[in-house]
Amino acid sequence: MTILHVQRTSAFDKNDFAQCIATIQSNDALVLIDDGCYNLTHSMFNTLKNQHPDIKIFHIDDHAQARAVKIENSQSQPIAMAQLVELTFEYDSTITWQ
Amino acid sequence: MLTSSKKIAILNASSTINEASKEALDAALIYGSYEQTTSLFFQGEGVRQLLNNQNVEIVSIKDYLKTMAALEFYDIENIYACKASLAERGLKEEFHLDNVQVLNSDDFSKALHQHQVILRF
Amino acid sequence: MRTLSVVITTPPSSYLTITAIDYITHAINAGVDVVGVFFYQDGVLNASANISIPNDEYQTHKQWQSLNQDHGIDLHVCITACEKRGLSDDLADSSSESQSNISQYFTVSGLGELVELTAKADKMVQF
Amino acid sequence: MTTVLEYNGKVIPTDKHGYLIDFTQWNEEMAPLLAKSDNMELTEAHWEIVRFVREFYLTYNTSPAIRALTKALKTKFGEDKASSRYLFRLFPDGPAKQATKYAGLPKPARCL
Repeated sequence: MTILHVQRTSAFDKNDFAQCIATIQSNDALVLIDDGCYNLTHSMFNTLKNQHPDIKIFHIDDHAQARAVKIENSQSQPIAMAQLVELTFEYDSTITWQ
Repeated sequence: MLTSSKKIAILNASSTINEASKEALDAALIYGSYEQTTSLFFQGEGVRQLLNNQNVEIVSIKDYLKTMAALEFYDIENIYACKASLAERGLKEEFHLDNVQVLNSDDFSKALHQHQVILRF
Repeated sequence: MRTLSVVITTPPSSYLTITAIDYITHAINAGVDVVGVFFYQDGVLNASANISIPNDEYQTHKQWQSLNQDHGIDLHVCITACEKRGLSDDLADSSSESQSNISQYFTVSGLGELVELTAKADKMVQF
Repeated sequence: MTTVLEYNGKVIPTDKHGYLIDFTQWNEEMAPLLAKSDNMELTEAHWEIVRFVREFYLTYNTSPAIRALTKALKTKFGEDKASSRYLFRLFPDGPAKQATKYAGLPKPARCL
């Protein structure tokens, strides 16, 4: 089964992202929301990319913009909240890392 | 009785000295008492909840760790601990429960992936 | 029809709660049947009848009210978690004038309701 | 319903629902007094459950929810006494609520 990982905290502040990365499988997807957007600039983000090169990664565009987090679209796909709702139904379950 | 074939996972990420860990256990017990298939996962700081020789009553916290031994009456048989989380913290696999399954990260993740509903506290 | 239930563990003062409300609103707009929201841990503080937020800030409590009144979303609070945090529907013996300090837009429930919502919905998402 | 428990000329503190505040103050002589406030008389069948619930609490620091209670009873007393119908016949207001009260235990969380 597949899991949608909803990452809400920053790895600069908390340990949740490390656990998320340890748990994530290649068929899962990661969505960075709230302070989770800061992880796009954390070294662990590269660790994740190296471990799972083809994994789907999204971030809520508004949440990143609110925090002045600039990301290459090749790193993570910007989405709106409506798409997070759709993603919820595309995966078997959800883990909220907060 | 509810008819649901969903498997529920309660992912515990809080240390013992944290009320979230008691409320996570309460949630697990209620799923169990409604006869929902429920598993407990301990990861990160959560693994501390399993360690023996703790005495939270010294700091006036109700010893809810004792309650974990009653999980069998709630048909909660699968209790998993993340090996890497234990190692990272320099902790030995010495638990106050005897049916804890210690899994490496990949197996821990695979076990978690068997569940349709995952709540993390 | 797709069905969804939501678990809220963040208090009304947290910006994380704004995101949760935003998500639920988008789910409703997408035609998802939100079968219920369950408030647990510090999330139950959202059910206080006495929340007042300065007018120039996000009105978390009014948004919950709107989700209940305008969209018929059931908002369930765990009463045990409430009572530990000073919220009760049984204040008969206290000096309080009202019987309850839980907002009328919330339903007093127990963890059993969490189990029901888990069973009823296709998906359960935690915030 | 009275919420005052008098025992040996002393008042034992109880909460507004009649449950003992401090479970360590309880002894077996208090159980019939606690039951009397609910107009209940304890038979040997009641006692079995009251003692069992007390023992469960002392071991696990929690009172068993009804389904856990029936499962635990099954191991000790067999199938007959391990049905919720049997327990509700003994304790019409709810076995978890009543048996814990007479056993001197805290009122179970409302949501459990």
